Amino acid sequence: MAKLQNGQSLVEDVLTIRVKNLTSYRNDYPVFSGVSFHLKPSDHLFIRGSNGSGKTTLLKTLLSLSSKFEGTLQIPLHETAYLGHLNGLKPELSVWENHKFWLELNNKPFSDRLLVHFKVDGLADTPIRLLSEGQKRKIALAGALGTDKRIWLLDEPFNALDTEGQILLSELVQAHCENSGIVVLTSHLEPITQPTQSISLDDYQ
Amino acid sequence: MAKLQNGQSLVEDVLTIRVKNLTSYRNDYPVFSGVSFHLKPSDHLFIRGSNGSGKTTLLKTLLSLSSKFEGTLQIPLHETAYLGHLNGLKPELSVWENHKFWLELNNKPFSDRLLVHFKVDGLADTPIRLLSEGQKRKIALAGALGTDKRIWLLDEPFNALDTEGQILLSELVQAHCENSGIVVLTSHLEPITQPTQSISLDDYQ
Amino acid sequence: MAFSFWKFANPHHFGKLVAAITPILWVLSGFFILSGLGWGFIFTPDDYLQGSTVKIIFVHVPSALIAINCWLVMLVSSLIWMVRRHRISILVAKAAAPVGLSFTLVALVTGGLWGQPMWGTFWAWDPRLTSFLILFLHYITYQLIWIYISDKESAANISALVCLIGSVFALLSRYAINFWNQGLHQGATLSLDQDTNIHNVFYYPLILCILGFVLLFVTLVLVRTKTEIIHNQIKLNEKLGRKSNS
Amino acid sequence: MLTIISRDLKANLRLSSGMWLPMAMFLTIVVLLPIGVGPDIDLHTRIAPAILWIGVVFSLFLYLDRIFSPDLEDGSLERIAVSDLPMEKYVWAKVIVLWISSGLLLTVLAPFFGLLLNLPLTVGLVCSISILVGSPALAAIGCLGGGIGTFNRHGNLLQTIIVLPLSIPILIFGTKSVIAYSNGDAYLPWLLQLSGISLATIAIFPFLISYTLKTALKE
Amino acid sequence: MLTIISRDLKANLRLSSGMWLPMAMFLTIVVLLPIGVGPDIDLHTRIAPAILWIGVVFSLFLYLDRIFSPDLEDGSLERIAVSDLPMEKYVWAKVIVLWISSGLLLTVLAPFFGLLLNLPLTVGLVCSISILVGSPALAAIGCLGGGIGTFNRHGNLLQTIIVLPLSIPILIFGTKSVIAYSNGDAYLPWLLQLSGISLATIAIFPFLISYTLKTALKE
Ligand code: HEM
Ligand SMILES: Nc1ncnc2c1ncn2[C@@H]1O[C@H](COP(=O)(O)OP(=O)(O)OP(=O)(O)O)[C@@H](O)[C@H]1O
Ligand SMILES: Nc1ncnc2c1ncn2[C@@H]1O[C@H](COP(=O)(O)OP(=O)(O)OP(=O)(O)O)[C@@H](O)[C@H]1O
Ligand SMILES: [Mg+2]
Ligand SMILES: [Mg+2]
Repeated sequence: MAKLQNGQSLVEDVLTIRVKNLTSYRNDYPVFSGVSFHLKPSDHLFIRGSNGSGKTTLLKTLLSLSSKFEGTLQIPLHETAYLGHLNGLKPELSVWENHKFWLELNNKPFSDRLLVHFKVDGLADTPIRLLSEGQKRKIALAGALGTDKRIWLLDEPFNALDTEGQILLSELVQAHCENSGIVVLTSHLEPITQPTQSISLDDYQ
Repeated sequence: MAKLQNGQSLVEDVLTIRVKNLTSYRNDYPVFSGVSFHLKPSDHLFIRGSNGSGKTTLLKTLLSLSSKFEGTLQIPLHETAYLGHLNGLKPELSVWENHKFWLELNNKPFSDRLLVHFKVDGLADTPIRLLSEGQKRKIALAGALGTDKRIWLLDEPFNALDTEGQILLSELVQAHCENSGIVVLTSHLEPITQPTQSISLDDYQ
Repeated sequence: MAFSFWKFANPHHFGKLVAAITPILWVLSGFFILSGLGWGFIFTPDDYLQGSTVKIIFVHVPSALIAINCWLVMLVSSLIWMVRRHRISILVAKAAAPVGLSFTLVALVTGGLWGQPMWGTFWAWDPRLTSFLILFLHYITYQLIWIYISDKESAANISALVCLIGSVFALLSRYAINFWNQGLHQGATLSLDQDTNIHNVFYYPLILCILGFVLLFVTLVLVRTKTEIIHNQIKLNEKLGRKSNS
Repeated sequence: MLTIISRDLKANLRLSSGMWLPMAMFLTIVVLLPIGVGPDIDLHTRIAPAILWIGVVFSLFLYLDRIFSPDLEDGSLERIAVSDLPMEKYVWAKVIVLWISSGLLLTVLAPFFGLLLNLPLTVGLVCSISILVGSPALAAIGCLGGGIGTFNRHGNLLQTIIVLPLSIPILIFGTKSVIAYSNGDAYLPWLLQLSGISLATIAIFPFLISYTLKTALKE
Repeated sequence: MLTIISRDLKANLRLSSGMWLPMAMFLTIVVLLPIGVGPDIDLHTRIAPAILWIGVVFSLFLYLDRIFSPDLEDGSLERIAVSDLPMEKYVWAKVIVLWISSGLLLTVLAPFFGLLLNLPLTVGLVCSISILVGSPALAAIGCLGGGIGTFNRHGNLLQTIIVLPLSIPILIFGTKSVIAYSNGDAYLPWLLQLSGISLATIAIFPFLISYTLKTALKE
């Protein structure tokens, strides 16, 4: 594997996420520093940390969506699916149209497998703006995870989900890991999945 | 107390929320039906229910922000503070400006008591758009609860809050109840406050 | 070099160099400008066509020249920033912009003032004038980007982009007359075979003025770049200080 | 109410959405008209009042979507509905904000732009006055449009259909008053009628608008 | 890319924001100009090309805030940045959507509005053609403005000052071509130059715009 320069990220074909001594900056001000981890297929990293400790920043740095960082960082971006705090759904379009959009964007044929899994397939023709918060979250998750990427980065995916939804999602996560995928997720809840690694960003301030 | 007609709500000065046989409609379609409860000072109602079961709809019906309902409903609206799924903060304005706005709108002098309580007073001059999700939620809560209303209606207030934030909020809720206020809140978590009443909307579908 | 160039680039040599040569530059540019303007204003005859207004040339032409070349300097340093991410380079562009802006303004105003007696109007939508005006607006945009985009890295990136776009108009203000000859404005007056273009009496003082203006420009940019660097360092220290305190 | 006005003005200024686009519009017109029409000063004088008034409506159009939609989408509106501030006052504040950033702005700028279009200063001033007395009505109409625009489906079509017919009479009165002045006719009657319309509109519309918003919240 | 175009067009149509406001703008002009200028047909003919072109830019201005901001605010943009679609293609799609709902719309409407302003049909058609070949550049410029507008603080000021100077040359070329035609001068060179500018712009700008968006996401 190529030696990486500080502050450079490299897209590689090996399914592994390697983060060494990572420091992320927002406005020239370090949010966290010295984070390291190494994820191989079937690994599941659980990130915890108080509000503002940098969970979102960490995920965005992994995705090259954050401006400044130091340390080395290696992740196959084209294998990565992401869902952040925001759902990215157009309120005027129907569930079906939104779902189709996100799948097509990732060159996937339409499939309502995950809509069915989250039990929201009955809402297919409803415009998003009429849905409840949790329903929206489920649809966003279905769109993001339905792309069949092998790495999942999920930022507080359990927010707004009901108990059943949380269980359904954790089933998906477990299945994905068993299927030699990689899952990174952040949450304020006690993990209901079975993470193989876990870090708390409060330790890296 | 005046007898209420079906589908009419009455603003009264007595600190009590009385809901009898309430059915709420969205698009002429009942979301839940037959909900009844009666809250007096120091009462704390915990509403649970799966996604789409109508928690938000119930709160909005209480606030006359929902279109159609049947049953009787009585609540002193001018004594009521509300925070929904959305924070209602202007991204461009600073924490301080946003907080001040919500207090002034309710004729309260500026006070950063709750900002301090939630430990976000250090962010006073930061524009909202730079904050993390949980920080925003705390600021929205501080603005809504800082209005010193005696009834609090909170829709999933724990969302995005870290463990410490959840505890801080539940302290506020407990204190408010002890201070003979009324608190109604919805959540998908196990209650960490001590509700005196609790309903699950899944039972009223 | 580390990624966080804002923090680590070493501006030491640069600072020393600037400190050493600025006094000389100040003196030289002052000398050339004063002598050029003095010669031009006092010892040249009035033009038989244009009368004494011709003397505006000694200010107008050098400042228009610098207005355009300054943008090209900014273009080069912005490109270096975009490709090599070299920190001082973007600071040079940032430092040069206000200087260029001022010269552009001077060229516009003197041009307009000259245009009134020459063409009977302060302004016309002639290709060179239009592109020069657009260049002027780009100078303003460039300035505003640095002021209003608070994240320095983003500001650097976007300002470089604006610089790229604006260069089209910088080049057009020089060469537009070659494609579209329906304009009012003068063609090249200062080509190598001077006799065909402009009378010697105007030529020499004009050259002096141009030299002086160029030196003045260089001096100002160097000094401002140095200030920028120091400014950056101070801010950074403040921030690091704050972090270690908390 | 002052709170809202100041917050909105602040947010507008912070976003700078406020002034710049309308001003850019005028600049475009001022640059382009002489190119299109040629340097015929008399012509400019005849077109200028209509152009200035058109500018007022357009700057209004630019705002339509930003009056209530942001407040609805970020949850401010429901919080305001629950707050101690009556909805009517909120609407009033919005009308004032809209007026400041379209009507008042153009009242101030009209004489200058008039000069750029070679309009005599006095005519520019009359134009300015007519905008001053006419634009409050336009602001109220715009707010009604903005309120109706919040009905999500096809809100924008409805909003256009509401705003356009309502604003045309005001435009006509405004333009006519200026033309009457520059023709040496009686222009005061026009201005008086215009202010009458304005007063009536800003007295009545806030109630209609807050009714619209309450309905929109319940949708 | 087709996915984005169809989603955006659908969302635009669903919101109906698309067509209506620009059309309302033109109607306002068409109603108001004769009132301001009087029924002087020759005059109308001289003003019409400039007016039509001004309309194109204004309809662009109406959209500036809705090109990328909604996608940034609702989280779509970061999801798109992570998706398999290259950012350039996304930008391309946006340019096309913007062009369809401003340039193409007005290309089609220009002759009709021209007729309402008493413009001879042939002149209206030349106007239409000049809009057709010139508006792609405007759409690309508008998208650049929209991208820069996403820098939150003062984004709108920046956006205005980016879009305005860049669109001036295109406006000038567009108007001049129509005027050349109605004066019987050679108008083809103008149109050719205009299409040259358009081609160059839409070839280069998408890269600049996606660069801007990537920077904006990182802010
Ligand atoms: C507002 C009006 C004017 C503007 C914006 C303007 C702008 C410029 C620009 C951009 C240049 C090019 C400098 C370079 O290529 O380095 C220039 C050069 C020049 N201008 Fe003007 N100008 C204006 C009015 C005038 C007038 C009225 C005259 C005299 C009748 C004039 C005479 C010249 C001359 C002699 C040069 C040098 C020509 C050359 O070397 O290419 N300018 N001006
Ligand atoms: N664009 C930005 N510019 C400056 N500071 C920022 C920016 N984005 C985030 N921050 C700051 O960086 C810190 C980390 O934010 P981040 O969103 O990563 O927190 P988080 O761990 O995800 O918190 P939460 O649990 O609330 O979602 C916060 O203090 C926030 O204020
Ligand atoms: N404006 C509306 N028009 C039509 N149906 C609506 C509207 N708003 C909500 N609904 C529907 O009413 C149901 C209840 O929605 P509500 O938002 O009250 O759920 P909730 O219990 O708050 O769910 P969550 O836990 O996801 O927030 C949902 O099925 C939703 O699709
Ligand atoms: Mg977060
Ligand atoms: Mg809900």
